[in-house]
Amino acid sequence: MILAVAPASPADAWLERAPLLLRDALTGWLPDALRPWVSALLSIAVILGVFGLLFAYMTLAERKLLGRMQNRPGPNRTGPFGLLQPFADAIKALTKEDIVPRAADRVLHFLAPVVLVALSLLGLAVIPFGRNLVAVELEAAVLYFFAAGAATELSIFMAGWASRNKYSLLAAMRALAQLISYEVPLLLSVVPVVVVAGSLSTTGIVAAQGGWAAGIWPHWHALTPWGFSAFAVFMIAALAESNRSPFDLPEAESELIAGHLTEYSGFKYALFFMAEYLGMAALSAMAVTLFLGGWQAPLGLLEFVPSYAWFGVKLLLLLLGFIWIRATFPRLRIDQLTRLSWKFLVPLALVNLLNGGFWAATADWSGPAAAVRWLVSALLVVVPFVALARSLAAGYGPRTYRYAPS
Amino acid sequence: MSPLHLCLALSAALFCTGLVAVLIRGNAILVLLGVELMLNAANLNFLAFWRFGPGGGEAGLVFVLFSIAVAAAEAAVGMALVIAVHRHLRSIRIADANRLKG
Amino acid sequence: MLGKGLLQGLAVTAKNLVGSYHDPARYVTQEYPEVPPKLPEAYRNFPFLVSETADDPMGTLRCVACQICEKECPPQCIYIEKSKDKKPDATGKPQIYPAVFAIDTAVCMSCQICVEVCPFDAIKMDQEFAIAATDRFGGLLLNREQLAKPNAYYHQIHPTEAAEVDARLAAERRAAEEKARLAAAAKAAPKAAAPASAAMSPTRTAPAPTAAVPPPAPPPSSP
Amino acid sequence: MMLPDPAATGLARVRKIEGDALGLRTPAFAPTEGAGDLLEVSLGPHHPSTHGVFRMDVVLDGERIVRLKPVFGYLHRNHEKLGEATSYLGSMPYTDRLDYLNSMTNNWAYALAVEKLAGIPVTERAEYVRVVLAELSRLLNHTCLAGFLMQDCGCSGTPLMYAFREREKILDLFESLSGSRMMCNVQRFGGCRVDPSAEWLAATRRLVDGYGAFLDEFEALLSGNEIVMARTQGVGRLPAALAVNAGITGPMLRASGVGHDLRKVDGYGVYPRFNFRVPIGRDGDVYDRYMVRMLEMRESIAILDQALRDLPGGPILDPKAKQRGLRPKAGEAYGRIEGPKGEIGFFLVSDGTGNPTRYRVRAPSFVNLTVLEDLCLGHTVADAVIILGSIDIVLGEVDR
Amino acid sequence: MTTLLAVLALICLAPAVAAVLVRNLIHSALLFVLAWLGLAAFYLALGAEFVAFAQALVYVGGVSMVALFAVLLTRPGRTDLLPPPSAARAVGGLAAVSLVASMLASSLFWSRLPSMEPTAPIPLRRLGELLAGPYLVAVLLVGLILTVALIGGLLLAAPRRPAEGADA
Repeated sequence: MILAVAPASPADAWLERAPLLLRDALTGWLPDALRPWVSALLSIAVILGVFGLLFAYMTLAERKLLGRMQNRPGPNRTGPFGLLQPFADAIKALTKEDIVPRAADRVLHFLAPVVLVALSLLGLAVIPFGRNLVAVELEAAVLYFFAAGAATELSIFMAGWASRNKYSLLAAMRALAQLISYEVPLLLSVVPVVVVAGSLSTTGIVAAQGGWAAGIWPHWHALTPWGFSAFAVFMIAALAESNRSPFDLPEAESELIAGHLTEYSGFKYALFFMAEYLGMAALSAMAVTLFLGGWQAPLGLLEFVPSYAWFGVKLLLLLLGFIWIRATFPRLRIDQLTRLSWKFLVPLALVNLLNGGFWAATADWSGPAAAVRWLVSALLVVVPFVALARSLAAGYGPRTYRYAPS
Repeated sequence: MSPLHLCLALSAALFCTGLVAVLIRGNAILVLLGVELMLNAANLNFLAFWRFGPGGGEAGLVFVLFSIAVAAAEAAVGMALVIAVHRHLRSIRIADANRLKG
Repeated sequence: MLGKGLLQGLAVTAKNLVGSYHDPARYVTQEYPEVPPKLPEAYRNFPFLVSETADDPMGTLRCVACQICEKECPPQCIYIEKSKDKKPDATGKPQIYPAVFAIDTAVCMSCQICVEVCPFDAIKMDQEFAIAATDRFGGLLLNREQLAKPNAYYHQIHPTEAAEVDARLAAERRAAEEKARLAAAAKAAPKAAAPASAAMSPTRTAPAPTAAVPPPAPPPSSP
Repeated sequence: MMLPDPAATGLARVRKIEGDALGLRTPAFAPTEGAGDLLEVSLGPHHPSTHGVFRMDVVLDGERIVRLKPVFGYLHRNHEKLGEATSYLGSMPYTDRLDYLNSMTNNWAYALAVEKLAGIPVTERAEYVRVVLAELSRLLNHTCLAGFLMQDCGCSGTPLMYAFREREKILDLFESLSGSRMMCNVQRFGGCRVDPSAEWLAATRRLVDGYGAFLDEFEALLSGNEIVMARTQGVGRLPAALAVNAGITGPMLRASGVGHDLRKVDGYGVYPRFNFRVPIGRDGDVYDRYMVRMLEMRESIAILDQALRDLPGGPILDPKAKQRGLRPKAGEAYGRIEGPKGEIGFFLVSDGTGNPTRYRVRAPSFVNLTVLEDLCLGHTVADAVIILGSIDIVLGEVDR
Repeated sequence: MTTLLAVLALICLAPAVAAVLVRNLIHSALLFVLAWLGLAAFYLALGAEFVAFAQALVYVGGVSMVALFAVLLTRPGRTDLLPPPSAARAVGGLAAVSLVASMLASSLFWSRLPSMEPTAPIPLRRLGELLAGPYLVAVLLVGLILTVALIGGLLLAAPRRPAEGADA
């Protein structure tokens, strides 16, 4: 990888280049033929390490924050501030008895969590974590990401079906319905980004979001009307895809008693847990890449902070959003879940496709025309949103109550 | 064996496998999946000739994309049909659906 | 509508998240083993037997084995056997005492009816709640040695109530002494001041005839 | 009639129910013609949303409930037979264990029955204290119910923890008064066992003053939440006619639009002296049942305000009132009050001895549970869970 | 190249054959998924990146889901075992298949295909230009077909509304 040699550019900062320098130091002595392989292995190891640790501390952060939002401390016994809790959990999961029901389909029961974790990791390969920090540079990276993620619900189905438990079977059905419903808005919300950025590669999309309008307003997609709408649809669909509350129907604790996880214990259960967080992290990372400017700093002044740190901050903020939502909302019902997708998200994403097309076609409007462009785009978001939300909420609403005559 | 031969051989094998599914297994869902496999075999041929053929085979690549899209549509309609037939006849064996009139 | 309710909900959880760092009303966990709970004076758990002194708990039990609590206990977890002999009680009056007094705390439901019906203030509610035993039957069946706690302990856990009880008992004792003194003065020669309870059957199977007659109801305890 | 529309539920009515002369019950449903095979699932007895050891034997068509059989009795403890073998006083602590969230109102209903049977007058102060305790208990119960219901709805514990935070405060009050958080055993025939001190009353006053703010926050979290409304509105509709005929009482009946509240109807205790309203719902669905309870809590706060203000002095318990060895003359009495869950009543028959010859509890949880199948048919598993949650049962009372 | 392709071909063919042979319908569907994934890998090795990802996305994410859904909807809760095919059917089918197979094999064997150098992969931008240019009509038609298929599928699979208030 060749670094830009413009002196004093943020790309030259020592911290910015530290990961690459480290890689070169580690692989520099190798013969040229081996170097790409070793550096690929290195990036795999780094991704596994960083996201493994992220998973571990996400579980802790989730429990801590949920606790704080519920007026309690969360885990605080293992190590200072409970910081060793993830490792205690891991030891517990590893040493627990692994129970497989007699009637279960043993092979699928075993394969499901393994496949799920493997698939959740695949998507991370194409995320640019910082300037020049991407494990695999692909032309069709976005398509690859979604192709890799497409099979995650398949393994949830495998888990549910292989357990031979009625709750798990219901969970399997729910997982399939959920996947079929939410894959569509997820992909549709990405299309306008591809149209506007003119690229299917993640690095290209991040590059397209560089720079600032008037020096302060970043060119991030989420900061345009169409982009914000697409971002919202993407995040809602991502919540559903990663089976997070309020869309955690397959593992609905209060209904299906953990659904597809009912018959899992010990390490396999931990793998599912891991896959949930990795999937969440992967989708959030994709959202950062597509909508939040990837590793770009929000202000020119702040470019001295290395790009991967910006990426990390944005990723963590999105993950915090996942936790916050989980702490607040109840769960939807399966028919409401599919209705939300087909009658709200998909039409919104379709209109947004037009919006993105409009934005791309009017890229050269400037001056007062730019204001018109923003206004039209904003209208194309607000009007369908209000109309669709109203029709979605038809029949529901706050009520007023009477009192019995005494 | 040249790569082209290998591709064509795989394509032929996949096609035959799909054909076995269609002809021998009486289950409607398996029949549909078998048809999908046969379509895939055809796609593989297009790709093989695009890659190893006498140049200018861009049309082959594009055609594969269309083929995949149509296959998706076929699967959706096919499965809907299977469900409809099952609802009607309580069976998804092809042999049971032998009347035009419900 | 239009998501306003959802945002409102998010605001509430955010407020609680922030509040948990500075507002004690929004951080309510008591970390139990480190921070022991503050028990109110009225708190009750299982009964114990009050003895006058800590040195000789078995000798100074207030219980006279009248068996009222045994009869009134709703889940019937009290088992009493009367003594064959008598021992002087706190007032010096010879009294029957419980040869066996056992409470099965696995059965006891901490209702404190035994405390209410006891005419002698001999059984009170304990506040010891961290109780554990390694076996389910023997370990939870407490005998009178395990049940006996000195009056000082009673003062420690229920100060107000204990003070009232002591005042009452002291008054009764004074009255009894006064009476004994008068009786002694009246007829010094015959020593026939044997209490009526001597006539009580010492065996457990035959219920004491006097037990059916309600003694004066104890004044309601107040916290 | 507000039966679920068969077309809307995708299921067809197939038969009228035997012995349903009024045609009020929800008809059994047949699965859609040619749909998939039925799946019989046993929800419970070990299920996080059955609120104890309760079992719902459901037959599902996809996720829709075609049949539902409530199975209970796992927690049967012979309560009524024990009552016949126990003295009048001895049964009092057992009543704590019926609806173990509301021992205060259970105690009161039982005390009322015995007072009626034996003709024992209640002291003025005790009447007020009883109202204070009962309304605190109502706050506690409804708060918990809202928390549990939202937990069933799929919240990750947040409403439940907030509800429990407030519940703890009430339990602390109960504990400092009676010595026990849940098994209070505080009522006696003719009054109360304990007399609230001035500090206790001040603490209660503080709690009551702050409760409105808690309810505001709780409702901001939930009542206007679109997901909550979507989940609960139109789900588990109980028509007023069916509610009345099934003997439903309490907030559940009032949510169906029937303004029946024993505090108004019987005017027991000193309730007629207080100024409060009885909120009623219109649709009788889960949302109405939730909201009616929220509104009832506001009225409870008003009652508590007045009761604490007007609390008279005097003895809490008539020293002449006999507790131990009570032998009411032969006869029968039924004492009922408006418990948080509905009409809780005790029917006692005396033959002049120390124990009642007949001891019977009218448990609101149990009676309200009888319409469960009617409410659930045609809905999904997820709905059944919140419908059960909105009925507000405590298995200790259902199974007795 | 050929070795890699041969390995991938095996990875693709083995599950396909197994999918046709196993009796368990769910296993069969999952094996098909595996075969399609293998094929996607094969495409990737051929240099058709975009097609490979599209194959994975559509087949693994779409077709397999629909198929599994159909399996569950038509036989929920059962063991999903299929009866073995009847002997007559098996013989007839195998005869037909072996005919086709022999025809394909012979044409493959005797054909004189020139072994050409692989052409360079098409850049993604070029593919986009092709789709938006010469093939635009076809793209729109495919979109139309997909929409029609979606609506048709919905109409076919949606449960018929039962007769209103049919007391029986």
